[in-house]
Amino acid sequence: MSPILQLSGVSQRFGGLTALDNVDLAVEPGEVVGLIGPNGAGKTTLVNVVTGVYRGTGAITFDGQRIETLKPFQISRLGVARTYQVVQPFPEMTALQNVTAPAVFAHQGVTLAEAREKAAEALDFVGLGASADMRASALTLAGRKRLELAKSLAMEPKVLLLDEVNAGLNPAEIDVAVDLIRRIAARGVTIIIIEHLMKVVMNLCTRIVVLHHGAKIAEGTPGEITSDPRVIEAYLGNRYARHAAQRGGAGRGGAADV
Amino acid sequence: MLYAQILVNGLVLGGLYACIAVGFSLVWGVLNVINILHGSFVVLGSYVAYFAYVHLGLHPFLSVFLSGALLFALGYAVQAGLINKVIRAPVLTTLVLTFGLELILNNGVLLAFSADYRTVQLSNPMGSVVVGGIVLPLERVTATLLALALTGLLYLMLVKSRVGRAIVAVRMDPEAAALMGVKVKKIYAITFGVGALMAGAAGSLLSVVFPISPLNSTEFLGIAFVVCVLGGLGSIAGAMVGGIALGVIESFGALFIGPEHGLTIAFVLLILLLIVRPTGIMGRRGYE
Amino acid sequence: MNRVWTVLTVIAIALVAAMPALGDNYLLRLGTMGAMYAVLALSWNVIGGFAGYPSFATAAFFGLGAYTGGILQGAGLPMPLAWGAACVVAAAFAALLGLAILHLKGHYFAIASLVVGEVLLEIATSWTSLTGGGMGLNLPIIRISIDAQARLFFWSMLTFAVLALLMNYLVARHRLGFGLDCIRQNEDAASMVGIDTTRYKIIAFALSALFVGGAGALYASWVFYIEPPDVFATLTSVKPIVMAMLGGAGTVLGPAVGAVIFLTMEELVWRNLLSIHAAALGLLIVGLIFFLPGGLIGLLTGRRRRAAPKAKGGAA
Amino acid sequence: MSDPTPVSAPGGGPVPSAEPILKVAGLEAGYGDIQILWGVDLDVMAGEIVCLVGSNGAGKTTLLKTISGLVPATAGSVRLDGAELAGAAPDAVLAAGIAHVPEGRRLFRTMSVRDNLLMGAYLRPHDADLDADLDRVMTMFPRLAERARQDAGTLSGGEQQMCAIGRGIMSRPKVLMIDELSLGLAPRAVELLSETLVEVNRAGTTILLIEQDVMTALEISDRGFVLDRGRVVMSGTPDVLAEAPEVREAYIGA
Amino acid sequence: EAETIKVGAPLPLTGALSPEGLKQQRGYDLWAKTVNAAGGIKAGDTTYDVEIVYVDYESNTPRAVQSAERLITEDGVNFLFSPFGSGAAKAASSVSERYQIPTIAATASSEAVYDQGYQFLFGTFTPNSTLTTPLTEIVTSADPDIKTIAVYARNDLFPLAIAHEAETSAKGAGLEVLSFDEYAIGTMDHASALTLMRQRQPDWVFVTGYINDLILIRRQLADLGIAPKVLTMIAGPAYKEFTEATGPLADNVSSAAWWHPAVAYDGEDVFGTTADYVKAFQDAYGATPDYAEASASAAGAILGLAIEKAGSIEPQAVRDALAGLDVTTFYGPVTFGETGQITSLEPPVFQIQDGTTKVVFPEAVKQTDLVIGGIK
Ligand SMILES: Nc1ncnc2c1ncn2[C@@H]1O[C@H](COP(=O)(O)OP(=O)(O)OP(=O)(O)O)[C@@H](O)[C@H]1O
Ligand SMILES: Nc1ncnc2c1ncn2[C@@H]1O[C@H](COP(=O)(O)OP(=O)(O)OP(=O)(O)O)[C@@H](O)[C@H]1O
Ligand SMILES: [Mg+2]
Ligand SMILES: [Mg+2]
Repeated sequence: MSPILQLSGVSQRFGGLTALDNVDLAVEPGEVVGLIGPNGAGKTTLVNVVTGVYRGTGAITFDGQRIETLKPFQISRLGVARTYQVVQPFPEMTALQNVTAPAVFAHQGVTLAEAREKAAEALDFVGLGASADMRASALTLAGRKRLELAKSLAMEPKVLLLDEVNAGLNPAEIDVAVDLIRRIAARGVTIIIIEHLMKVVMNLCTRIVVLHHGAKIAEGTPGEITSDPRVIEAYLGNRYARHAAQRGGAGRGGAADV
Repeated sequence: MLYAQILVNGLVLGGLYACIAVGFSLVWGVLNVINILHGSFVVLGSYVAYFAYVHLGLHPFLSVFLSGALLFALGYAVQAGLINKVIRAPVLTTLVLTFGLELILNNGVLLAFSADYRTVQLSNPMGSVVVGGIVLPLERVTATLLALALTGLLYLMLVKSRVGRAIVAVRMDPEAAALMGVKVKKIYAITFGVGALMAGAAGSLLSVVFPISPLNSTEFLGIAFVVCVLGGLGSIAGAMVGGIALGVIESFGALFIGPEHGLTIAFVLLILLLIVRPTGIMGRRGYE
Repeated sequence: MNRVWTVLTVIAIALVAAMPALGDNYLLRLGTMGAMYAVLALSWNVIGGFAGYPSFATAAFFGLGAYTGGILQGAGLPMPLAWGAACVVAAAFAALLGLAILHLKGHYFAIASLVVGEVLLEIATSWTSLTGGGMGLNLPIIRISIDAQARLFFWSMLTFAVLALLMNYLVARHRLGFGLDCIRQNEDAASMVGIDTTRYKIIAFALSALFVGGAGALYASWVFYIEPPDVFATLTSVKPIVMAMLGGAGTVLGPAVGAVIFLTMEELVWRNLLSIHAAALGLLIVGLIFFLPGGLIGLLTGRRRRAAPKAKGGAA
Repeated sequence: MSDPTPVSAPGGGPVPSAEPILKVAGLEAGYGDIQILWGVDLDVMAGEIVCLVGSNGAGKTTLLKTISGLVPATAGSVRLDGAELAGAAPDAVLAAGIAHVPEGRRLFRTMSVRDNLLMGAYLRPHDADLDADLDRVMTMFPRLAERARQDAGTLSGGEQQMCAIGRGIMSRPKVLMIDELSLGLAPRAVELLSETLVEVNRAGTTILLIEQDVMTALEISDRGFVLDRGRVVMSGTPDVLAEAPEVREAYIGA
Repeated sequence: EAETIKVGAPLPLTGALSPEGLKQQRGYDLWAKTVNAAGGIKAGDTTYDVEIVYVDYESNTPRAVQSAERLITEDGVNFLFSPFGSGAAKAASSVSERYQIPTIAATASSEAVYDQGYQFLFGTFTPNSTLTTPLTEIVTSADPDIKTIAVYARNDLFPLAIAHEAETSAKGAGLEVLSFDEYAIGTMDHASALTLMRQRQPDWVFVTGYINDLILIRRQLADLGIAPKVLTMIAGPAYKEFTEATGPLADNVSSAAWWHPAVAYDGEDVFGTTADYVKAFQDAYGATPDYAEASASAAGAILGLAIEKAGSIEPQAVRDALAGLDVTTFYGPVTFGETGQITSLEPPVFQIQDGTTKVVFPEAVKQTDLVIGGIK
């Protein structure tokens, strides 16, 4: 099977800083790929380059089509959706209206009424059904992250890029969220997930890519990644490694599982 | 030689422009208030200088302090008493508010001083000197140097002093600044006061150059607008660069295309600049 | 709420329809003026109220329309065609201009749009062969009775106002309006949910110019004589914003209501106070900002009320 | 609602004194018509590290904001060393000795790291102490010393968090409140940060923190409070809380 | 029992033109006061008091047009004084023409205002060329060495028109026009344009603009050390503010205007002689009237004469009386040409000498000769 999303030699510079350094990445349809790395490694930048917010160098192919020169709205209409690490709601709209927007604009020929229905569904799906009429600015941080997720779902994407969508949840809430994402993946959506919560990454991802200083330093299964000394040194830290070792592998592990 | 003279003309004019604009830029950048009153503040500064000269014999270069102080008080009061009440409203609301206030203030100034042009007729003007074939009109040059010095002082104040840091902090994140112990509304009022102070000081300096009338306020406001955008909003350095750029562009525009188009050239360049560099010459730093 | 609106609208329509019968020509002139203000405010609302782009280009469109209409009429084009042409020219100009400056955000857009008017003013002043320059431009005088003229211009301007209102209504009801709403609140996110923000903004900008251009041309025919500083006056850009804010920016009826309020206030203070009317108008505006922060429409509909409280914490 | 579970004896760490330094009683607050806090009672002893856990939307952030005066209290009291602070403005609360490191760090992005730290000391006169404190923070977070001249906005997430906490310390608070200690931080960065925090506490600052990663939180805390729908529903030592089935189920999960 | 005539006067009391508006108001007020004190205007068997209804049109031409219509339809004025300047007067004349209200323009000189074929519009300013032609003659005859001229004009209806006339007159007199530059309204700096002018070294510098422009330009000329043999400025030096603001720099600046207090006419109108008028004005306002103020008063005086002649206040009768008027006023002899513009006036040329203005033309009222040189 050919990859649904492929980056080859993608770089992005800000002034003197190289935020992405010649990154290659191929994601197969239906995969759930984890993207981790220290703060400032370039993860969010990668999402921004893929979705057309930044115009980097290198080639990006989606579903057989080159997309690196397209505009964000064009890319999103092709079926690439993302959530923002720094949440980007339409602050004065209700949660429902917020989700209606992608539902109506991501596809041609959807009426507002149909979109509203789809939006309500998406809100229910992420567990925000009860807050549908709240203004987005009044939601808690975690609530706004759910909202981001609902918005991206309403676009019925083929590829979903989740940037720290679970940050701010406690471990119990994470369990629910992990289940939710699994259900999204089960619908056949390809997912790239960025998260510092190992519990999420380890539980969901079949493959993990590690970025450091904008470059890919490791790639592999959760087990391979947690035992990679470079990854431990740069990202996980010794305490995590210790805990992981104690538990005998990282298949289900997480920093929280002391 | 001609070009050198034109350049000097532009620099001299640009310094005055910078001084007119810097307070406006500060208020816009920090408070996100487009202060339509600014032009009238400059005019008031000129009137202070005029009366100080006529009645107290105070040279306008000295009455800078007086007009600065009086305008600071006025600005502080306007912000603390009125604008602070709606400071959280969208920028268009405060725009409409200052528009309304400007109608009142300008009408008041018109009634108080009438529209007749007044001038500070110095008893011993400095005249001009010729340096290497270039004419330097001394009053203008001095006014420009003082304007630049004042702007520099303001910059130092913002960068070095505690209040200055507070102003910058409030601009970036008022809530976080409040958590640092900053009295945000007071800082707003001080900032607006400082903006008015700079306008008043500019007014004093300009009184040796331009005839004084309430009718000038729109001209000054327009200049402040353009300079801000040329240089980038909310930054002192930006206002300085923008002012000088405008002065020089206008001077050379007048030379190459004709005096009636000097300002048009500046405007067209402004639009072009905005298109290629939307955040002004000095960029976004300091403004978010 | 709907009933209130229906009643108000019926009353308004009745009053407007009765104007030519009730009033003299001066009242009709005021009515024409009010309709013109409504066109300006409603048009601004599309770009400024819905999309949140603080446009100061109204004067540019108005002046452009006035000169287009004036020149074409001078060249012998019948009046209504000249008005129509002015609409098209203004909208096309706005679309082109939009391509250049709509990527600017907030304040920067505001200035750029303001400066456009200044540039057009300069061009109109210098291009003497076409515009008559600083000497102004005379329009052909219409040889019909004073009363007939007053009625003609009143009904024509009112038609433009109704069209502008209709435009607002349609925009608000359709995806365009929703998309503009998204753009206003968060443009990056709007782009990310699939909105072609550039196209939407350009459409909105062109719409905001369409009837302003027409109103400018109609105005030129109405006053017979135009000169650059009058039709490109900066105040023409500022007043519609004030009106829209007074009535309620971003609502459909608000700007129209605001235009009427503004005209009434302006006329009242102007009529009764000789040398302090500007200050009195200023006082009224300041008062309205403090006592009606959401505009008049906001007051009537409670649009600014906070979202309904969430059922929470009551489980004790 | 039931009273909080009685506090059991503190287990290890610096010994807290008997009188609470921060006493919150019956605190109510909200946004506009929406009430969020419904009578919060909470004590923090001098020298303690106390953590506040609770589900998303429980009102933790609102509680800290109410204590620091960003959100006005509608009822109840906040006492620091016996002095009433409810209703005071943020600057007065800080002057009294409570510093708040807000959710999302809220650094002054285009100010240098050093100036950000100096902003923390805004209410203090510029004296020799100030330089000493600056040194102290820089030693505590050597990374900040390296980056002293850099704009805070260009720091990485972890460095920003250090800077925010350093800024809180610079005000020499009696009580330091930190919202979402580890949000968005890489595991290794969390590890370094919690070590530093314990040091700060040893040096005499009482700490009240919100942390979603309950196990990390309990690991460094002397005591914990559980907030649910605007009320404190449980409190106790880390051991007690970690073992409580309600806590396991609601906040730690499988 | 006196009846009242209402005369509408839209004035720019606020906005850019407000200094001019206030001047005109003084002129009109003085006329109304004088007429009423003298017992009013007698038309046939009725005597009328005069009431002037002012409206501020905010220096905005459309507002001026609106004001005219309001004054006619709402306030029911019998006659109208035009708004300030040629542009607004022209725009408002379309209204008064439609309503057939006799209208006198006190400050409109452009011929374009009057050649619209209107019947009800009259003006007290002669065409602009009547200012520049005698000026050119005097200058060239006073010093035949004056060969070149530079014109610098405000790009605005009146100043530009005057400048064009100056250019035409100069060319007619065989002068070389070195440059004809315009500056934009609201220009705050003339240094570059003047620097260029300095390079060209003109013998005669001819500048037009409003008083604030002229003060600024006069100072910048001095700053840059530009001292032509002749410096003419229109229309600032006629106002005392100009002399006050420029002090010694005002000396030897020449100018022309439609009227000057030094002229001497024995008028049939309510003011009597020119000297009487000047005195009445000084008593009322403590200042010497300038041409704008005098023209406003003259507009009233002329209207009064026409009404008396018509013997009624019926618009058509008064209009006809105006058209056929042939009288002398304190302002000068008054007859209107075909278009309604005054034709009988010979505008004076004057020069500031030692701080006071001296008339140098026409011969009849000449006080001294034009001084060449002496520009600082
Ligand atoms: N617009 C920008 N201008 C300049 N530098 C930028 C910009 N955006 C990101 N950077 C820098 O690029 C680097 C990578 O940033 P990015 O946001 O991709 O990191 P990240 O891996 O997502 O980190 P985190 O885990 O903290 O979210 C950082 O050093 C950041 O400061
Ligand atoms: N500005 C606001 N206006 C209205 N409601 C708000 C506002 N801010 C927060 N809320 C509501 O207050 C409640 C408590 O929010 P708060 O931020 O205190 O929760 P939290 O416990 O900190 O949650 P989290 O763990 O997600 O940060 C939530 O229901 C939220 O929707
Ligand atoms: Mg990131
Ligand atoms: Mg929170």
